[in-house]
Amino acid sequence: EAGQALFDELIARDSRIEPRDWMPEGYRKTLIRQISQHAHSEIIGMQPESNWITRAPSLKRKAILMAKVQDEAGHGLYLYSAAQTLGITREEMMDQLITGRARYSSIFNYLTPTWADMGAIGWLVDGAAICNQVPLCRCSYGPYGRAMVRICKEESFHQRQGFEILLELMQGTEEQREMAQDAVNRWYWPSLMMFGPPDDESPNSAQSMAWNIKRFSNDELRQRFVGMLVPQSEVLGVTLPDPALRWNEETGQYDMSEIDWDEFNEVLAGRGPANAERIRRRREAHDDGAWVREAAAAYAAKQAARQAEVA
Amino acid sequence: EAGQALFDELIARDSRIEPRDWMPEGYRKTLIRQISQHAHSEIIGMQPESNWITRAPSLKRKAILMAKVQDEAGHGLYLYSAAQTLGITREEMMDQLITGRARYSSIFNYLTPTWADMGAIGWLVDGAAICNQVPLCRCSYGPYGRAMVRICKEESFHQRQGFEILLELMQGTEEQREMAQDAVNRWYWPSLMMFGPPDDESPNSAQSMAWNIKRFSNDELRQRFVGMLVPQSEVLGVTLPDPALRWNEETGQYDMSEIDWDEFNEVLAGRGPANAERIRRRREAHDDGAWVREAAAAYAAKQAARQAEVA
Amino acid sequence: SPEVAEYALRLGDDALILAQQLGMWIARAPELEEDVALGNIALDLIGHARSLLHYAGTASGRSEDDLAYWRDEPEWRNAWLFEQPNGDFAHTIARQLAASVYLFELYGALMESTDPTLAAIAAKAVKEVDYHRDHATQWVLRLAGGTEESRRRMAVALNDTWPYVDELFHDDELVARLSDAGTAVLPSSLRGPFQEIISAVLVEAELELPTGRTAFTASGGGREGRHTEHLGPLLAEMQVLARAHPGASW
Amino acid sequence: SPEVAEYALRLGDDALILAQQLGMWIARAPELEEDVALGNIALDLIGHARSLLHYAGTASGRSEDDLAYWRDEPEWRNAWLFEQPNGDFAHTIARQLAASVYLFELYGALMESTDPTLAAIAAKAVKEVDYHRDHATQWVLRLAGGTEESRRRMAVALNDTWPYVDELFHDDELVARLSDAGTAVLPSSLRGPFQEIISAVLVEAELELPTGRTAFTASGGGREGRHTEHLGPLLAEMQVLARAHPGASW
Repeated sequence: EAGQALFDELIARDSRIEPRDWMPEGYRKTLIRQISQHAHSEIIGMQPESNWITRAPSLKRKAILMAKVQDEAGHGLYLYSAAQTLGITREEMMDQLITGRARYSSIFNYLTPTWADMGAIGWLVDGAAICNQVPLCRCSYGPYGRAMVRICKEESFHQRQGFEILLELMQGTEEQREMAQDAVNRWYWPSLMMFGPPDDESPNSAQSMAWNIKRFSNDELRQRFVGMLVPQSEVLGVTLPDPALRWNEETGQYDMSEIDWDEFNEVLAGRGPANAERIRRRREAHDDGAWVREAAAAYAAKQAARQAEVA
Repeated sequence: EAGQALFDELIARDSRIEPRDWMPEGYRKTLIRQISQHAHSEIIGMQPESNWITRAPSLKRKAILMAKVQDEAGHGLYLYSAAQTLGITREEMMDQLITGRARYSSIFNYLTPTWADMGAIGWLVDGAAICNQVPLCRCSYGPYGRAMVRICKEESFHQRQGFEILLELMQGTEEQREMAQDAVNRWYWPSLMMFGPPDDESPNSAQSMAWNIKRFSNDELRQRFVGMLVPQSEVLGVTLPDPALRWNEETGQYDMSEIDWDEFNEVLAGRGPANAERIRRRREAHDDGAWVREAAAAYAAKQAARQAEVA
Repeated sequence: SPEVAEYALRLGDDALILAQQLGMWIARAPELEEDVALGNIALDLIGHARSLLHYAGTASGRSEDDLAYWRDEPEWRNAWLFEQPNGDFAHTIARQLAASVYLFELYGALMESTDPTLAAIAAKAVKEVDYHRDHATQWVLRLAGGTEESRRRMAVALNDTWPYVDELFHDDELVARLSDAGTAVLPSSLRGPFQEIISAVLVEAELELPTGRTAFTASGGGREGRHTEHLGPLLAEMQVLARAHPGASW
Repeated sequence: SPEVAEYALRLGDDALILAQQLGMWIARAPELEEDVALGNIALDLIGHARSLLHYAGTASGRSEDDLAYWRDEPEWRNAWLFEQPNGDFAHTIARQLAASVYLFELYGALMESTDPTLAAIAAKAVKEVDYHRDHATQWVLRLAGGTEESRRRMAVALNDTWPYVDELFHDDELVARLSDAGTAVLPSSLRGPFQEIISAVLVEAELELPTGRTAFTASGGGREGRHTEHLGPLLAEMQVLARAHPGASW
């Protein structure tokens, strides 16, 4: 048909698809799944960090952390909006999230037992997110790509803040240094898992790349991320917890140990440290807020009716 | 009438009136008011102490404090039961409490900013309560008098525990001693106010004494209390915060400074430190628990219906 | 001077304790827009608190963090309103209404302070609390005019919050001296304008201030370091990490 | 021995953290009878905790209070179930059901321990947790068979609580060695009896264990000092006063 042809042409020219353009059902579904999952990750991702807002050890850090978690709520809002342009409502997406029918990034099923986790999440998790997301700024679907531009700017700010938290700790007391190293030990591998399974086990990637949604393979992005971490870890003075990690001149890549995909799959299957907690808390916030949302809707309806009367 | 005559005779003989006996409406009303007020005081009185359960500084003290607050719930239960024998339901009484139509002892409108308050409440507030309550064991209304016997035993235990808390603090660090003296300073006068206004301004007392509900005047009980405190304060090493306090050989009484009844009246009028907090928290516990009580009632009704079917 | 420092401490503590409470809403708000809005308000308040505590500490050589993390409960100077718990969203909004209308009047007047630091802090803060005031007002209208349930909750929240309003307008010798000198704002002078704005909001919301037997007035005492039972646990959580590492920098 | 001490610490921490949580209900329970009942249960648990921590401390010369007040979060050994928040009354009851059935089986078996102290503590505790078990069971039946609302809440609470049950039955090298020696009870050996009793309660309540997409299993890690986000704030509050006065006696 004409729609398909135009779509194919736009993709071939690496142009943007916009909400009113015709698009294949698979493209729409893939994007809805990916964008809503991305939005959910922002929302669920607020939890491990909000855990330390009340206990942040200085007012400056408290303010920075609050601002960061709040930014994540903002990112969630952009992304839900982008997904809504594809014909799904925020309510449907929220319902999918709290009933466990939609995924979010598995990394947020880990816990944040110490303040240093605020540094490690910023440095490693936001760092990995940026590597994943920068190419998404050129995603073929316009609203998603534009949302990513805005988000990536803030994410790199967050990553630097995480780095600074770790740097401050590494320059601090013995206990602070241990806290930082411990957090890096705990978050390093999960952050590498954020890029998804190895390329030879990532079945959906080819189609996403053909549609100009995805631009690089999982392993390419993972390599790029590690390449970024290594010099930064030296500045920090932390050890990346992979004894096999070293630059391989021949392959032009980093050699690294095997990733423990069993752990990844356990967490993905709902047996991680905080899957239950994350969903419970989101559901409680949603349920506890129902009367407020209903009130706001009722009030808006009354106001609209009143204005209609006047007009 | 015959009822009145029997009642008068029982009172004259200092016997007990029992629930099924005829009694004057005024007697019934006075008792309902006094017993429910007393019950409410136990229930509201749990709050200032429960404030320190989570923070008690040793496990032994935590256990003792929990047991004490729990005893108060038990006292509340006996007393509500006693009041129910006079023809009022617990629901009515609870409703009067949370809507501010029933009073409770004004002392519980003070706050407990430090651990030493756990000592001062035990020593001074429970001490004053005992002075008030021991004569009530002989109250002409049977169920009330019997409840008081049981309660007084536990109260004197509580008073000793409060004394021990203060003693431990007074034998502790400089900070602990200051904490203890500060708490005594704050609770001393309010505990004296617990006996009510001076005799010449206590209009209801005469009738209560005629009915053998009340046995001693407010001022008599207050003197007795101070007489008990003075030697104990010496053992503790705390100063009672009344520079005028001294034994007067001539009057055979303690001289003391004027009580600041303005403060008493302010608190009584709802302008104390914690009136709002006390009622709010009781109301919230009541409202939050409504669905549980409804469930228990519904379940009991279903069980009863099932048993009736079987029978 | 120590007196100005004490005054700045009162203002700073009000802002910090309120910010700490609002921060608890983040990732728990009724809708994402409110995670953002309450977060913004909390951030503004932390900003005010930092400026004020920094200024308060200069007199005694203490940093904002020395003051925030190393004072015990009796050394805190916030009014009781600010330490009242979040409760449900209606309680948070009722507290925000009282707090933001008060702070707007306060900072508006404090812009004229003869103390240039306080005047500058107030000039920045007044614009922000104007937004907080608008946020609270809009929510009072929505909740009062929304559903039966929301209206009921809003009325309960007003009833529970209003006992703590009176303390905001208590004068004492310190503020009397400082306001004579043109440095501080006399709290009692704000009561009239506060009441006027609140009345207008409540008229529009068709709500009334609490009356009757549960319309209490809490005695207050925060300015002298006496606090309700909510501050202790709040401070325990806020200060726990900093205190576990004396002398550490973050 | 240090190994027995570590084992006693696990048991003691479970009891103490649960007691601390139940203590928060006192003066807030749905009815006065429950203020009394939950208070009784909390008191029993504090009693168990004191005996166990006292015993755990003897190996290293530490008192029960040294252990309760001066350990940081990673030194705590309780399972995650016990640190889950009170939630509404249904959540507290769901946690009580799992905890008390587990503890009943545990102490019942531990009475046979070759360690006379543990055996004696267990012999006393088993009678008390039998009452706790009955209390929880009765409430599960009431809430499940009460109103629609209470049934819905009870089901949600089971769903939220059950992810933390699995950890109770995790074996590790320490308990394996100690149970070989007859000192400890192998956690995995309790799973069968636990499941049997729970099933019977749920059949009577016409409830089912969670299934479906939100039937998670939390990884656990409490025995190695890894904890959920609820323990830190709980400890901050519990320990704040004791830590403000190092060396003081109370």
